Amino acid sequence: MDFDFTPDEEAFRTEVREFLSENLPPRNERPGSFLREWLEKVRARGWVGFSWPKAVGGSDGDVARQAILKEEMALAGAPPLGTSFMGLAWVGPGIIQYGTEEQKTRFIPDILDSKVTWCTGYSEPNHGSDLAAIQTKAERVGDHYRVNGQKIWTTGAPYADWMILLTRTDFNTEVKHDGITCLLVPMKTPGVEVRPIENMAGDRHFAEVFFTDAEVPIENRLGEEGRGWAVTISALANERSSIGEVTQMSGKLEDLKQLVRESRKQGAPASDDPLVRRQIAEFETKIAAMKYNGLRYLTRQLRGQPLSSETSVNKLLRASLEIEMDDFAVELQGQEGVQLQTQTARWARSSLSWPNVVIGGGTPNIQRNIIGERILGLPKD
Amino acid sequence: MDFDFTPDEEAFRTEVREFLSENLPPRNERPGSFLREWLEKVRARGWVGFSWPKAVGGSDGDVARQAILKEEMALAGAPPLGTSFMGLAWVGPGIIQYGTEEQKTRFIPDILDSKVTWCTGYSEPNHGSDLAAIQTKAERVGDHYRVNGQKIWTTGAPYADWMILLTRTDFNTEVKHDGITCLLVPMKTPGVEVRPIENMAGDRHFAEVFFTDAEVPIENRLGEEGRGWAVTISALANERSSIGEVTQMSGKLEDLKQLVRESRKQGAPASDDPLVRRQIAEFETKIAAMKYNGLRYLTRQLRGQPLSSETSVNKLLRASLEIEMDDFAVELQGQEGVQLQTQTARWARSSLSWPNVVIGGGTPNIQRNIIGERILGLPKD
Amino acid sequence: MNFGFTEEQEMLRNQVVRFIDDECSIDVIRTFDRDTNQALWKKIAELGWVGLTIPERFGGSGLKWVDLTVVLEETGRGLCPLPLTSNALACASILRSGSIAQQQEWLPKIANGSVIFGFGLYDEPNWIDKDAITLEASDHITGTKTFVSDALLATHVMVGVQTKNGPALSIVDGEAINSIALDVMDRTKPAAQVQFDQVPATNDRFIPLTDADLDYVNSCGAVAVTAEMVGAAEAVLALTSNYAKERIQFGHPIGKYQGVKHRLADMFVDIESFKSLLYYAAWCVDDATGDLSQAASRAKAHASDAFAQIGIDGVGLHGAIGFTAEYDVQLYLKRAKWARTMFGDSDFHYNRVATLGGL
Amino acid sequence: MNFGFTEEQEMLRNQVVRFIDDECSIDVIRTFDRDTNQALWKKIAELGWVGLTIPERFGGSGLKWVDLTVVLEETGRGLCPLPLTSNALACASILRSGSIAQQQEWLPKIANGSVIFGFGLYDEPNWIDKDAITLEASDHITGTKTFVSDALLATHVMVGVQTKNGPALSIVDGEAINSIALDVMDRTKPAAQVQFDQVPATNDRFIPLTDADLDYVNSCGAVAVTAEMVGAAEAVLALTSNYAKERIQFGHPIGKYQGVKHRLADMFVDIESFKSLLYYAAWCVDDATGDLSQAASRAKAHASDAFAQIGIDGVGLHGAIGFTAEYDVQLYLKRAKWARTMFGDSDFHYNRVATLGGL
Repeated sequence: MDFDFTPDEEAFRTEVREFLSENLPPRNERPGSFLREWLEKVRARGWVGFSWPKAVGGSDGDVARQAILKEEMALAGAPPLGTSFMGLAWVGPGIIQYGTEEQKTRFIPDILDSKVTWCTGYSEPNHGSDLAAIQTKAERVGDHYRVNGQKIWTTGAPYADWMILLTRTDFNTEVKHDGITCLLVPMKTPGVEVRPIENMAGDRHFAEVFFTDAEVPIENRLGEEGRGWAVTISALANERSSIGEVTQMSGKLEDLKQLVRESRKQGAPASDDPLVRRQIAEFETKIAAMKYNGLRYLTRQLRGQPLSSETSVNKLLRASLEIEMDDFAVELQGQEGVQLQTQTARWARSSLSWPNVVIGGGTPNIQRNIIGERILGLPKD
Repeated sequence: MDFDFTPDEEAFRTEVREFLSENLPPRNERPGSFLREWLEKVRARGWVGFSWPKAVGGSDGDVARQAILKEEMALAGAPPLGTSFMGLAWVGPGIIQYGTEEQKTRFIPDILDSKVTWCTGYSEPNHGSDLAAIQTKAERVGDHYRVNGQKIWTTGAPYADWMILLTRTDFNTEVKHDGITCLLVPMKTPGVEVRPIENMAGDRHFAEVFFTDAEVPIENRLGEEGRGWAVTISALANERSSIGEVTQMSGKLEDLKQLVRESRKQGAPASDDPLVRRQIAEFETKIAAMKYNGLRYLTRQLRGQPLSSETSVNKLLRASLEIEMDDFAVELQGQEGVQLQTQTARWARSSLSWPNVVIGGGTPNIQRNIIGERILGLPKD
Repeated sequence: MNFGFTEEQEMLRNQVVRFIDDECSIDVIRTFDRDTNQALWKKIAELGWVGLTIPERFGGSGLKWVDLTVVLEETGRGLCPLPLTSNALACASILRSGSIAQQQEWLPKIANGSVIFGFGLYDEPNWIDKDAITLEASDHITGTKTFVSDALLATHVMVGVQTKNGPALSIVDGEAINSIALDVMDRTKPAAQVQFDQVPATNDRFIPLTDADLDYVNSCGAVAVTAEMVGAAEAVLALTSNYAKERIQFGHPIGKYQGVKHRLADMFVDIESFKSLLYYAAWCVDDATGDLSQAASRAKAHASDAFAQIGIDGVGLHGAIGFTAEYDVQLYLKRAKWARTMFGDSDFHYNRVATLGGL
Repeated sequence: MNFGFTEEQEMLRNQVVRFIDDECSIDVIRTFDRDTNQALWKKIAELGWVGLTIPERFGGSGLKWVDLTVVLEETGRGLCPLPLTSNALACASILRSGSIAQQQEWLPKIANGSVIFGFGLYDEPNWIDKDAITLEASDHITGTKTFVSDALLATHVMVGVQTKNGPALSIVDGEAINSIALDVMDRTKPAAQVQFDQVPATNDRFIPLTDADLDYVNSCGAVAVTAEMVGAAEAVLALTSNYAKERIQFGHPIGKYQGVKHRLADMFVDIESFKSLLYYAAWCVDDATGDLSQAASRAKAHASDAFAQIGIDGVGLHGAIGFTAEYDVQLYLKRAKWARTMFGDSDFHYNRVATLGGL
């Protein structure tokens, strides 16, 4: 057991750190052109789509270097490596795995160059967690599919260029996983209408998307007709180590400790209060658990051993931390905690935003089913 | 809203208190003959089977006086009013409701006079919570039933005189609730074998009971053949206000506070520790909630309104308190807490006995199903 | 022994429910403002709810806090923004600690709705204590009160001050002060920062507070907020149970799954519990003041944490729809965050329960 | 980056599993006594597990605490009563704080199994601190050590004492003391009260403890106990998951119901978590001593409470059978209660995590 990276890997870490110290000015010293330049620079380094094959413009980066890159970026509080989170997280990998050569050429460079952003048309009004039950219909008409139906909770739809869309091309299959087809749809397609939804924090990041006789060329189908479920599964599974998230949570914990140091509770420093101390220590411990869980799972990947559904462990830990840390910070501040324009209002705002993370990635109850059924082997519901 | 009892009711309370001050010496001053005399005295007062009809030897005591009697007895830490807990709790009421006149004459006086003790043959090896699925077979042969099968977790079986036994007389009914027949069985019947089971605390209060061609006379059937489920349901429902239990829990909490006052934690008085204080206050609050829940439900009964399954609320509260209070006491005492022969070993012993209460009365998950389905109207499993 | 409501109280409850349905539905409260408040306030003053706990000799209904609890449960269930709690506390303070002259001056005006109070006690955001009242008052008041509930809806404010004789509540005209709306998460509980600039203060505007008085008014505040929490928590449970019956996932209503069903059952257990604790505390306000501190602390402590979790799980069990702005359940989550620390969080109240319980 | 076990470590694990199955099954441990211990101890000494962390120059295997963790996980899984933890702590103390002469005298004897240590540090039952060591020692020791683990299985005890130079560990022959078995709930963790009556104590029998030394040995104790907890908790999860697959209620295996399934999933999450925390802490013992206190406290704090609940729920989910004496799952509940406070409960360790984290 050791926690050392190889000299080559450490050299890579040094490279990343040096790049960051040269190219990432403090938040309040960044010029207006910063983000565009940042994206160009990290692209030039080959760090966008770092794990993708060189053939499509990636860097064939190995698992250890991926982890190092993620960790250093998160530690430095760096902006994302591209403008399309979903494009990099699963649309790109999906196209690389299932796309035609033509599709790879057409879509991958734009994702890497941050020229387009993608959204994900999975959820429908009546089928939140149950993806396989989708009803949005795609009929083949000549050289295109005619799409009718509705998606909902489509994050980023109000400002996306493209959507990866799950449709049903066959309603008569025995198994509902069959008959699903995956399409890549320009958001400007006639018949595609986006209606933003406001969430409880007042943000409008997600939307309903309506399809009315929207025509999508056949060459925009990803994978075979009726085999879209495989594409989806591989996309959902395309999550790697949670090392970046852990670093983020650690940063948040440091901020929370700072809040504690600056707060008073019942007329005394909050940091002296044993109940406050215990709560912070529990957060610290859970985050450490996420970190070392992540390193154990990373080690398995490095050894080429397959991961089962263990990533659900860190998802559950993160879900509870996301809810509890904000909630604690709001409560600690008493009447000040419930205000949205104070110096520390980030906690109040963030306490209204946890469902993005907690529900978006599969509800905690779904994660518990996954662990119970796939890891512990308990009977299905 | 008021918490006053009527002058008549208060007079009854005074009567009970005076009786207790005259007839209940401190625990260490009670002569060997005390229990027998106690049972005779409370019987003479009409307090045994207090709520039962006068016709069978009870006192027709109303709900308010029942509550007062229970509360005062619990407050004084008095011994039970009879030697057969189950006889008084549900066998007697079951016989009163479903028994023949002959059965009433035969069984009720002995219960009231503490001449016999009863046990309850419900659970079977393969059907813990699912009572209706019982398999113990009773075949009618001439003027008796021939019983074959096995019961388990039969509390009190090692020292009981009689058993109220659930059998199946019909294996071909559409609904499994049908075909169940209730028999009253002398434990000395040939073919009835009791094998005590030791629990984790080292006690042998419950047992397996085997039936091999045991013959039970037809006149010992309670209720009609195939209608035993109704008897069971009414017996299980025969629980009244939880006021006695609350008083018991309050007494236990006072003992726990005393333990806290006498304990040290990390070199300082445990009572100064905010985490200890919080825990004790949570217990106190939950017990108070049980008390006021109980009084609300009692009020409904006084008003003649039917109770739904609200008693499950206090059962869940009690289950968690039973587990948590002992567990807390054991933890508080550190290395002393896990010993069984110290001055305060009652906490360690009791921390191994909670399943009697927590599992015996229907597991917490069963209680949650009851609340979810019967009160909130959620779909059945 | 009668730990339940009377027929009259049930009639009052029905009256409030009808009023909420007809006049103050969720649509109304989403755009609630000072004008809406004043129009509705007039109506409820006529219905007698404003002066519910004011003796008849001062123009009120002469009822008790148990009756007020009925009203607050239902207004809480509807997230009604009317400043009933602030005014109930103003009444309670004047009745307990005010002079006869103050009672004669203010209570009739509260009862008839011509005076509406905003209310703000402490100056530190998370401290329940007389030392947490720091705004100083002599023959005038200058300074800032950082968190005054309902100040912008009201004609007057009643605020905690330190006088040379110790803590007191001061009654100040709305016109003499500068109230700046706070951007609060729960818009149905508006609050303001109130600035005092050489506001003249005569003796008759001060209500002195002994330690026991302050304890009483804080306990009354805890009772009032808990009453609102009972109604609001029941609303979350009802919304979520109904959703669980209708929402189909993987071929079944989600309420069939124990992961949902058992959480809802636990919500029921929690609500039953803090409801019972509340009813006893409300009864103590008028009929067993010696037990009030402990009873109020038990109720508020339990409700603070339980309702906070009910708000979160109510949203969570709805899935994505639960946290859209247009869906109502998220409004209750915001209410839970507001209510959690008002008049003391669970740490404060549980510690008090321990102390009063002899530790 | 290699946060996993080596092939050699996996071979060691398999060897321990086989030994437990063959020589020290649950049937054996239910009647474990001093004779059984001495017979088995000889065998494991030959297998090299007793001297695992002892350098080769003293006759040991020269391995690390990460290797010891592998052994303790598996002995914990089997609730094996062999006094491995007590002896590992004796080794750790001698190696860190003993003189060369002491190392030369004792370590070879431990490694070859001829000396077996019982171990007892503190005299107050719930206090982790140098001041909790109160037994006084000068040129002799007189008094009582209230809780010494494994004293009755051992040839010697190592106990915390106060000398005129401060706290120390004293090595005492078993024949010089009077050990009275304590009636402990978890009989697989035997302990004794040890009486010292004018027991002569020469300087070479004292190992002085600085604050850092005591912190180190207590952290090692926390690591060892947590390693045992990982194995034991996994055993509960396995027992209960298997039962949930087989036990039919209302027509289905109970593991189909989310009330059971989700609780088991949460157990898995907890165990994965304190297991990962443990592995890092075990690594720190040899390779990052500066991080040890914090890492050990995180692991022990998390495990203490999580395993306590796992023990309770493991029994509870089995229903009535779970708390019969003949069924094994209840043995783990008793182990959980023993382990919960050994070398510090969660309150102690979480508070230390807060302190070391800068609060």
